[in-house]
Formats: sequence, C-alpha cells, structure tokens
Amino acid sequence: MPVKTYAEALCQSLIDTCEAEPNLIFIPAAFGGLSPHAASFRPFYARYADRILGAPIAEIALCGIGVGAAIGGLRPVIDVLSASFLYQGIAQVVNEAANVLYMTDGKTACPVIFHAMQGVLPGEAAQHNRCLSAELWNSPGLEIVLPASPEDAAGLWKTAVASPNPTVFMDHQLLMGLTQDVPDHVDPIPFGQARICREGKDVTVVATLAAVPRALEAAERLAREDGVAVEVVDPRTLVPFDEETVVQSVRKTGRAVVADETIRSCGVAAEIAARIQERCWGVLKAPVKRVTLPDVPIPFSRPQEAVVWLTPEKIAQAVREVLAWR
Amino acid sequence: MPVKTYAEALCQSLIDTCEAEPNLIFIPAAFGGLSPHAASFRPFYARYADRILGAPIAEIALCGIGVGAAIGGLRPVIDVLSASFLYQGIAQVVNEAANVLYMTDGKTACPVIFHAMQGVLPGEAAQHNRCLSAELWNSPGLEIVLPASPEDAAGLWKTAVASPNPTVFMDHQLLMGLTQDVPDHVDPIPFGQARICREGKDVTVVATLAAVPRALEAAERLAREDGVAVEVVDPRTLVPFDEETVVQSVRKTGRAVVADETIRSCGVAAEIAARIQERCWGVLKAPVKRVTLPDVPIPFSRPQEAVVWLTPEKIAQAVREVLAWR
Amino acid sequence: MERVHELLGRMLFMRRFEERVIELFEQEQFEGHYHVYNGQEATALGAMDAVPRDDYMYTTHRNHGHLLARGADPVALMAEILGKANGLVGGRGGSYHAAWPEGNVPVTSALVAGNIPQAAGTALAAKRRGTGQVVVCWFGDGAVEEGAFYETMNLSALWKLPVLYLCENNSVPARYRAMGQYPSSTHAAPALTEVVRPFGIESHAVDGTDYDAVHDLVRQLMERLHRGEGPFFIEARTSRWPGSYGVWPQLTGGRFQIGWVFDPASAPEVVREWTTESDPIVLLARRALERGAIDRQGLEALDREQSTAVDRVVEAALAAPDPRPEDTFRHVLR
Amino acid sequence: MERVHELLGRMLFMRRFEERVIELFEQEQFEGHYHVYNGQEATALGAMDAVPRDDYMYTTHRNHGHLLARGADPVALMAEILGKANGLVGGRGGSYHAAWPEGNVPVTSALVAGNIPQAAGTALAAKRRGTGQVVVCWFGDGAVEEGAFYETMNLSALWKLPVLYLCENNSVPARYRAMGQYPSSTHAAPALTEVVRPFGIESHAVDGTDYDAVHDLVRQLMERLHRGEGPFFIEARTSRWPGSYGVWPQLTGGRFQIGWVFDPASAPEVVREWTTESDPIVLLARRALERGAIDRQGLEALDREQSTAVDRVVEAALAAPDPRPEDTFRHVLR
Ligand SMILES: Cc1ncc(C[n+]2csc(CCOP(=O)(O)OP(=O)(O)O)c2C)c(N)n1
Ligand SMILES: Cc1ncc(C[n+]2csc(CCOP(=O)(O)OP(=O)(O)O)c2C)c(N)n1
Ligand SMILES: [Mg+2]
Ligand SMILES: [Mg+2]
Repeated sequence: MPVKTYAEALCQSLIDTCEAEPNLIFIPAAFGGLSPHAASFRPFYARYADRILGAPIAEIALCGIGVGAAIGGLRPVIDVLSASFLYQGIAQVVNEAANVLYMTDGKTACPVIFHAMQGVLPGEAAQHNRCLSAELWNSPGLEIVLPASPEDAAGLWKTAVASPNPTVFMDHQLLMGLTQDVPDHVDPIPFGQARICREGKDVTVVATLAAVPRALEAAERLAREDGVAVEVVDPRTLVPFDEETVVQSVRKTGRAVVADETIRSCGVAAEIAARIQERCWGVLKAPVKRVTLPDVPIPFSRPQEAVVWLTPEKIAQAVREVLAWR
Repeated sequence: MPVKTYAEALCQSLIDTCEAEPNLIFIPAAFGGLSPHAASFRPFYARYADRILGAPIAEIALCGIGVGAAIGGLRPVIDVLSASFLYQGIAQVVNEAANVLYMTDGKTACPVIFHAMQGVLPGEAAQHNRCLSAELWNSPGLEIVLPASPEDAAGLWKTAVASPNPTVFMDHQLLMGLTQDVPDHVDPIPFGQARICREGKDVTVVATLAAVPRALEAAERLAREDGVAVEVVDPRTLVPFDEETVVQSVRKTGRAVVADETIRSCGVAAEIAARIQERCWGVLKAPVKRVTLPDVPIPFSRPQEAVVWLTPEKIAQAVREVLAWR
Repeated sequence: MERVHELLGRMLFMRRFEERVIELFEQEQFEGHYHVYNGQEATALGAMDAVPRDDYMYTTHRNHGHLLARGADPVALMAEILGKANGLVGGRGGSYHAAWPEGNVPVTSALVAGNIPQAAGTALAAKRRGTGQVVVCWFGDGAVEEGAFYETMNLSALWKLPVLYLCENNSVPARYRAMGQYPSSTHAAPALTEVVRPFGIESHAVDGTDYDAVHDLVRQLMERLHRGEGPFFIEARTSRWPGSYGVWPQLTGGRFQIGWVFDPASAPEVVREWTTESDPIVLLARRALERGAIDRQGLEALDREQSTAVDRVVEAALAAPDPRPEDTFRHVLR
Repeated sequence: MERVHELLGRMLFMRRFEERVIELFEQEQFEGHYHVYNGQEATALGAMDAVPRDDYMYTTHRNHGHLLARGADPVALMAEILGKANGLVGGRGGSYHAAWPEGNVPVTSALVAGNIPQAAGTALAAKRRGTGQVVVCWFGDGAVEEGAFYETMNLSALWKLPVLYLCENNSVPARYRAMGQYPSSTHAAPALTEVVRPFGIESHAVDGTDYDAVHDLVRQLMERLHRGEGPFFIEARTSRWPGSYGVWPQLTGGRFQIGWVFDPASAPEVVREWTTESDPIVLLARRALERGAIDRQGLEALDREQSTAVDRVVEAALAAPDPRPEDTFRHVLR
C-alpha cells in the first residue's frame, strides 16, 4: 500500500467522489488552507475545475445556498475555509440546515456538506482559531465529522458525500502532512464507529482531530517512561457518537481522559466526560479529566500561546493524574 | 416590601439604571417579548423613550454597533429579542466583543450588553426556541447572566450595566409573571455568586433560568411525597461561575442533578456535570444526572413538544434516580 | 364574470381562513406565534396563478396565503397550524414552518431572510442540473434589512440564477402604493426597488392589492426566467391590515363583513380607512360591482359559500389525529 | 520640494518596513498569517494626513500601513508583529490585530467586514455624547461582499452617522483605476461606488496611488463630517502588488530597487508592469523627478536613510522582551 499524506488521501477521495457523484459541487474549494500541503490537492482542482464555483466572501449566503442546493438535488460542499468564519453563516447551519428534515417531518432532505479547517494554528491569534465542534454538537440535526488520519479523512469523506443529512466535515491544517499506508481507493467508513488507535489496559484517552496524534505521542511516552498502557480512542464522528466503544474502553481501563481542542467550558470534552461518568459509574476509579483549551482567547505571542496549546505533555500529565487516584 | 412580578422588578431596575447612567441606551428595546407582561415595561418606555433607538432587522450590524458604541463610551444594550436571533449576529458577540479586551492587552474595554429572551416557549417550534447559553459559555470573554427571580433580574441588571465587560443578559418570557417581595430599589447583585434557593441535605439540584422554579416545584413535591430534602442552587451567572457554592452543596449532599434548558450535548448541564465530577470525586455517591432538552429540534405539536419539555416531573425523576444509587 | 367571481371567492376563502385561525388561537386550540395574510390576498393569488406547479416556491413566517394560493390542501394547512398528524408537515412546524414538499415548497424558515439564500441555492441546483425549474422566493420588506439579502443578491446576479424575488412590502401607506417612492423608518432607500439595482438586477414595483397587475408582471417575468433570464426582483406594495399592527394578530373590528363593500361607513372605525382604501377584497369587489360583473346578492352568496367551506376545513382539521409522542425522535437525521 | 521629499520618505519607510516583515516571517521570527501594504502607501498617507488625531480609526487585517500613516510608533508596531511585550497591544494580537488604543485605533478585527458595524457604533457614541469626533473605517473590496456591510450602510444612513467608509479596492487593473467602471469576479456591481447609493450615501472614487487626490478628497469629506454631514463612502483604487497574489505575501522580484524608478526595464519581469504602472512610489518619484523636485542622488539618499531607519526599528523590536507566560490569563475579563 502506498504511503500517503492526509492531504493526498483526501484529495484522492475528492476525486473518487466527484467521479461517482455527478451532482457533487464545491462552493468554493480551499482544501489544505494555508498549509504547504494545499498543493497536494492540485490533481483534484485540475480534474474537476468545472465542479468548483468561485465565490464572494459571503458566508451567510453561501451556507444558505448550500441548504437550498442540497434541497434542489445537488450535493453541495460549502467551504468556509476556517471554522472561525462559520460563525458568520452559522444561522444557516444550526438553525436552517439542521432543522430541515425534522421540520418537514422527514419529507425534505438537506444533504449539504459544510467544510472547514478547524483547530489552533501557530500565530493565528484569537479570531482565526475558533473551534466550533461544541456549538455544532449542541445543534441536533447535523452530522459532525472530525477525521484524524489519512485513511479516516478519505473514508469518512466518502460517507459524508453519500449521507442524506447535513454534515459538517472539519479537517485540520496541522494534520495535512500526516502519513499512513493508504490503499489507492479507500472504502467509505461508516459514521458512528470510533477507532481504537492504540490498545491499552490502564487508562482510556478519548481524543479528537489534532488531539489524536498528540494523544498517541503521549501514550508512547507514557509506555516508555512510566510503563503505562494507554488506550487511545478516536470517536471520528461526534454525531453520530459511538458511545459504546468509549464506554467499553473505560469499563476496561477504569480511567478516562478526554482531549479535544475546543474551549473548555461547554466544549466537546465536557460532553464526553459527562457521558462517561453517567455510563461508567461504579467502574470509574478516578474522575474523568479533560485536556482542552482553557477559557481564554488565543493569544498571539509565542510564550502565551504555548500556555494554551494542547500538547502531548498536557495529555500525559492528565493521564498521570487520573492514575494517581486510588 | 411590595410584591412585584419579574417584569415589574426588571422594569424598575431599567429605570434606576437609566437614571444613574446617562450613557445607557437601548437598540432597540423589546422587554417582555410576546408575553402579556411586556405591558409592565411601559413606565420604562414612557420615561426613557429618548434612550431607545428603533432599528431595522439587522442583527449583525446591531451587535457590531453595540461593540463600537461601548468602545466609544456608551453603555449600549443590544436587544435581539429572542436568543434564537442571536445566531444571526453571533460573530460580533463571540468573536468580536468577547475578544476586544484580550486582544488589546487590557487597553480597550467593551462594556456592551446583549439582551435576549431565552428558553423554550409553547408552540414556538424549532427555530425560535434556541438556547444559546452553551455557545456563549464556550466563548471566553463574555459574562453570562441568567436571572431566575424578580429580585435577581433587578439586581443582576444593575451589575450588568455597571460591568466593564461585554455581558449577555438573558431573561425568560415564562418567568415574567413570577412574583416575589422585592424592595422598591434593589441593590446590585454581584456576578459569580450562586443563590441557594432552597436548602436540603439529600441531593443538590443545580438549576438555571426557567429550570429554577421547576426545580423548586420538584423539590416541594419530593419533600411531600418522598420525604427527600432537595437543595436547589442557581448559579445566576455562568460567567463568572460560582463553582465553590455548587461544590460545597454537592460535598454536603453527595448527589447532584443539573437542570438547564439548553440542548443536551455540549450544553450547560454537561459543563456543570463535568465540573462536579471533577471536583466532588470521592464524595459523590451517584453519577451526576442531567435534565436538559434532548438532542432533537423542538417539534411544534403539543404531544411531541411535551416529550422534550423540561418539566418538574423530569427533575423529580432524575432526583429519584440519583437517590437510588447506593 | 366567471373569473372575477372565482377570484373573489378565493380571496374570501383566504380571509375567512385567517379569521378562523385567529379565533382558534384565541380558543387555545394552538399555541405559539403566528401571522395572517389579511390584506395581501391579491398578491399571492396573482403571483401563484402565474407560477407553474413544477417550479419551486419558498415562503416565510407569513405563509398561509402563499400556500393556499399555491394550491395546498386547506385542511392539511389548517391541520398543520393546529399541530395535527395530517398537517402539511406532520404538525412538526405549525404556522411558522408550514411547507408543502410535495408541492415544491420544500421547507419554510421563519427567520427573516432565512429563505433567501436557500431559494438561490435551489435555483443553482435547477440551473446546473438543467431541470428547467425556476424558483419564486417570497419575503417581507423586513428581509431587505438583513445582510443575508444583499449577499444573496450579489451571488444571484453573478451566477444569473433563475429566481423571482418577491418582496411583499406590507407597510406602505395607501397613497404611496402606486408611486415610485415612500418613506420607511427602517430602510434608508427611497424605495426598496432601488436596492437591487447596483447588482444589475431588474426590479419592478407593483400594487399588491391589484390581482391583474401582479399576475401580468409575474407571468412576464416567469416566462423570461424560463428562457434563462433573471434574477428579477418585485416589490409588491400593500398596506398593513390593522389587525396585524400589534405583536399578536387580532380580529380588530371583528370579522370582515361583506356589507362593508357597499357601505364603508358601516365598518368599525379602526378598520374603516383600511377597508376603504386598501382591502384587496373590497377594492376588487367594488370594481366588479361597478362593471356589473357581480351583484350584491351574488357577492353575499359567494361569501356564505366560502365561509361554509372554511368551516368544513376547520372541522376536519380539528377532528384530525394528534402526532404520536413516540415519534418525537424520528427524522432528526435520516 | 520639501513636501514631496518627505512624502517619498514616508512611503519608502512603509515599503522597507513591509519588506522586512516578509523577511522576518521567512526567518521564522514570527508565525501566523499576515498581510502587507505594498502598493497602497499613497492611500493611507493621503487619508491619514487629513484625519485629526482625535478622530477614531478602525483598520483591518491589512493594517500596517494605516497604523504607520496614523503615526503609531514603528517599533511598537514591529514588536506587535513579532509578538513582543512592548508591541502596540502587548503581543496579544500580532499582525492580524495590531491596534493603537492610545491613538484612537481601539481594536482591530481581522474578520472581513467585522470592523464596519463597530465603526458605526463608535460614531453613534461620538454623536450621542457630542464629542465632535468622527470615525474613519478602512476595509477592502472583499468587505463589500459581506452582509455586515449592507446592514451597516442602512443603519449609518438612517442615523446619519459621522463615518468615513474608506474602501480600498486593491484589485483594480491599472487601466481602470481612474475610470468609472471595472469588472470584478466577485461583485456584480459595475463599480463599488454604486452599492451605497440606494441608501442615499454619498460615494466617491479616487485613484489610491495618488496621494494628493486621496488627501484632497478625504480632507473635504472630513470637514463635512465634522460639520455634521455624512456618512460618506470612498473607493480608493489600487492595483494588487504581485507579491500579494498568493495566500502568503512573497518578496516577488526581490526587494524594491530605487533604480527601477529610472530604468523600469531593470525590474524583474514579474513586477515590471506593476512597478511601471501601479507602484505609488515609482509614480510619485517619477513625477517629482520630472518636475525637478528631487534628483536621483537625493532619491537614493532618501531610500538609504529610510532603509536604515527601518533596520533600526527591526533591531529594537527584535531586542524587545517577550510577554510573560504567567500573564496569559490576564484581561479575559476586567
Ligand atoms: C432573523 C430574525 N430576526 C427577527 C425575527 C422576528 N420577526 C419575526 S417577523 C418580523 C418582522 C418581519 O417583517 P417583514 O419581513 O416585513 O414581514 P411581515 O411580517 O411584515 O410580513 C420580525 C422582526 C425573525 N423571525 N428572524
Ligand atoms: C469573515 C471572514 N471571511 C473570510 C476571511 C478570510 N480572508 C482574510 S483576508 C480575505 C480577503 C479580503 O479581501 P479584501 O477585503 O479585498 O482585503 P485585502 O486583503 O485585499 O486587503 C479573506 C477572504 C476572513 N478573514 N473573515
Ligand atoms: Mg412587512
Ligand atoms: Mg482587496
């Protein structure tokens, strides 16, 4: 199997889905964002230029056009570039797209895909670093996809395109260069199936998106330095959420850490922690610990940015803390 | 002390603050919303018509004008009517107002108040019933005020007007008729001080806004029917959050239920539950239970609406469940 | 004669329908906010009679008239307003979100301007897929205050989308309805027709109380849209029904009396001026009477007929079954 | 002669400043996205020289030139870009959010059109409080695609707010700069000056490479704003510097060479056309040379002087202290 970057695997999946789905269009398309790996998407741009509509900076209209185009039979991908800009058009996402199927009693489907890059990037400061997973999860009616590996990006993308539901697909600029052996054509990966990225018996780390490789790094280090076996579970989609896999893992290990890049209060980790303590009561040997961004806007300067950054060290530290409980 | 409705107490506080703060203006003002108690605000409208600016339906501009007007030395209240409409202008709230002080290293203050009525109302269906507390709490830099009683409405309003920070003040249409003995002029109530609405030793119910009277009703019933002593704690402000009072109460009772009208996943109750289990590990005798809206858009029809509605019965049921754990 | 007779009948049906909606609300047969179409009947009928059934329609919070004019089953609409299982959208939406997916009214947003980009998106889909369909998008004058409107105008013009933007300005004082300009307290433009011009969108004003004027204009523009021209913008001007002044609709002045057509002075003062100058039913009936196209007896019979028809609609809707609580969690996702 | 000499010096300072910013980024002295002001120097200087210091200014992601023209300390600006403790806003904002609260540049949003309603709000405050201040609000042509812009234009016109909306259209091909109309791929209007007219907002276009033209226009409008007129809209047209075509700024063609003024053919091909037709420094220098207001030697000396000044700024900024990690949680709330 060829080694591919996340960007390359996703690019191939874009091509595959364009091939299979003539109604798939992109308004606009900015895969890879500012990353050097944006260049890896050139084969897609070259081959499917006719599927890409250039667009003004008009997030409300674009998100709403996605809703209407999906209703009208297209499979539109609305690319808002950075998740931060989704705030501009969010009414159309959380209060329109999310409600269409429900408000019509199942009669009108709205299979739009909202695409954004999410996650904290160096030097991007307060306004461009917003992570919206939690806001979206708080809005029933949306599927939320957070692919953390090349194969997941490719396989989940295929499922997103095939999905009859509004789907928010958020990749991460810092994952674009991640490599993995990936088959030339990846099979669709069903939503709602967590991936056990690493098995372990001592503690479960539930991690999403950029926190996944950082959790794996922490696990590696903890195995080496502390002889601790960490199980890393990536839910891959928040909606639907594979609670069973998470719960089973925690039932096995008895301890849990949740690592996710949204802001702490009412963030993704709060929800997962709340569910774990609800479902795993009695087997839990320690409180569920969260590793998140703190409740602070992201500062620009490096020394202050380093304080808020979600690092493997912080994950390892949290693991050590939950292990310290007897 | 005169008996006043929530609307009357808040109206008096609006008048008091206009009196004291000549820079306080309202863009526009729609206190009481569609409630019959909207009429109770007439004394305010009559007396301070010159402080109220009629405005087009333009939530983005209005929220942004609030930011700029606050920077320019006014104390603007931006009234978006229903919290649901805040989505239209939310970029200016969570990604502009919230960041001003931080991004300027403390140099520029932005004392804007965003006012909205929040909470589920009968027959308002999916789009008009959105509760945004969680989205806002997930955005550091905002104060969030949820007054649940006439006196709290009046006292917290005064603190909001005096606050140097951007503040989201959300009252609730269904609370407008609530009555209480309230002094003619209420003192400011500091942010970050929870109110113990009812003392009890068996279980703590943390409740916000419309869930507070419902929790009190549940507590009453549980006392009568089950002989159970429920302590009801209202944090009153989410930011700042009075974690100590909540933690102390749960340390005393050993059991906790959180009742809040935001949607379940990543909602306010998720955050409070996550914090309680983090802070009260060891003393907790049962998992923290959440009573929230389920992960579903609000249906219009009465029988389906009744399924999702946050009721005293559901709170009582949750209390019984946490008490069933040994 | 046939035509004006039929038309008056349809307008009276709408009026009686809305009166019953207000009464049903006051009888607590349903809860929640709602909006009635009184005074705009000629606009919806004039427009919808010119819009092929295959084309899409997007409506708003004030949708009853649009749906009736489009041909939706009145029982299903009333049942939706009452939150019944056989409502247009299963009681899920109520008055706010009444829609008719089977009739190409896919979904109804009740957020001001929420439907505007959606209409553009559906038009984009029709255009790219070559279905030949066009889209009619209703909204109120308030929507022209929202940024969503302008963003969508720009995109519609850039992409030449086949949409008819149908703005119902229901706040125009009677004397300004046929003129070029009028003052508005919430829009700086001298007339809403002006705001789309910089985008190169062709823009028309029409008296929304005049069925024929609306119909002719919409028919022409629909033909041109089907030929690939567009988008187009229409401002249909009507004057606010006094019962729609407050935050809740009110049967101000009581139910409409057909006698007001003949003796405007008999109308209660609160609605007299509006009835005389702005009620499309009165205006049309008077023209028909003048022309001899109908007589008082005929008009009264017509009104009785329509009132009875509406009574039957209400009966059927009230008798309809409620949605099942156990279905509450269906259709969050497919 | 004095004046053009000084003006050329200030433009060269800005140019050299931005070149060093690009180099510092490439040397990994700072991270994150950033935007440079090359090619728009005459606009900021022309405008800011006409704006009293007491008035407010709101800028954007492309703020370096605005801040320098406003008179912000270049060391503090460079320190901000580098994220230093003595940066204009303590290193909290970086290039995106550089602001100068002490100089009435209260805060900088880097979201397209984010600052537009804020400027209106500050103008409302000044007007209601009677401070006599007016507000200048910079934004790019992209902001005219956002709904926030239109909502704010409507409110500004309704409330007659004292704001000068200064739209820098930096995407106009050279030959269209002085003409009425030009094509844009992302706006349907034949010219951006048109879009505010329906709101009754007075609108002007100006060649943004021409200091005097910008200065005269802004001066006139500022006077009128201070007399209570307004709001006003200006479209300042410049042509995109080739180094700003990509997503990251690039020193395309290398550092600007003063020799290109005298021998345009010596400029690398990638910047030659732009240098000849659109670089405000070259255009001004050539006019000054023709008039004999400066000579080659003088120009070269000026450039060396400014380059050295910028070198000193960079040195000072690089030597500045970092913000303290323990202050990270300060100023979330007051
Ligand atoms: C985004 C948004 N803001 C505010 C509201 C509240 N609201 C409902 S109807 C209405 C007035 C709409 O006026 P217009 O568009 O002229 O329609 P009309 O009711 O006159 O038919 C408002 C402000 C809303 N539904 N959506
Ligand atoms: C709301 C929002 N959407 C998208 C972006 C990403 N973005 C940054 S600069 C830019 C282009 C802005 O163009 P223009 O306003 O003409 O300014 P210029 O960069 O040309 O000076 C875009 C789309 C953003 N910052 N904010
Ligand atoms: Mg209207
Ligand atoms: Mg530009």
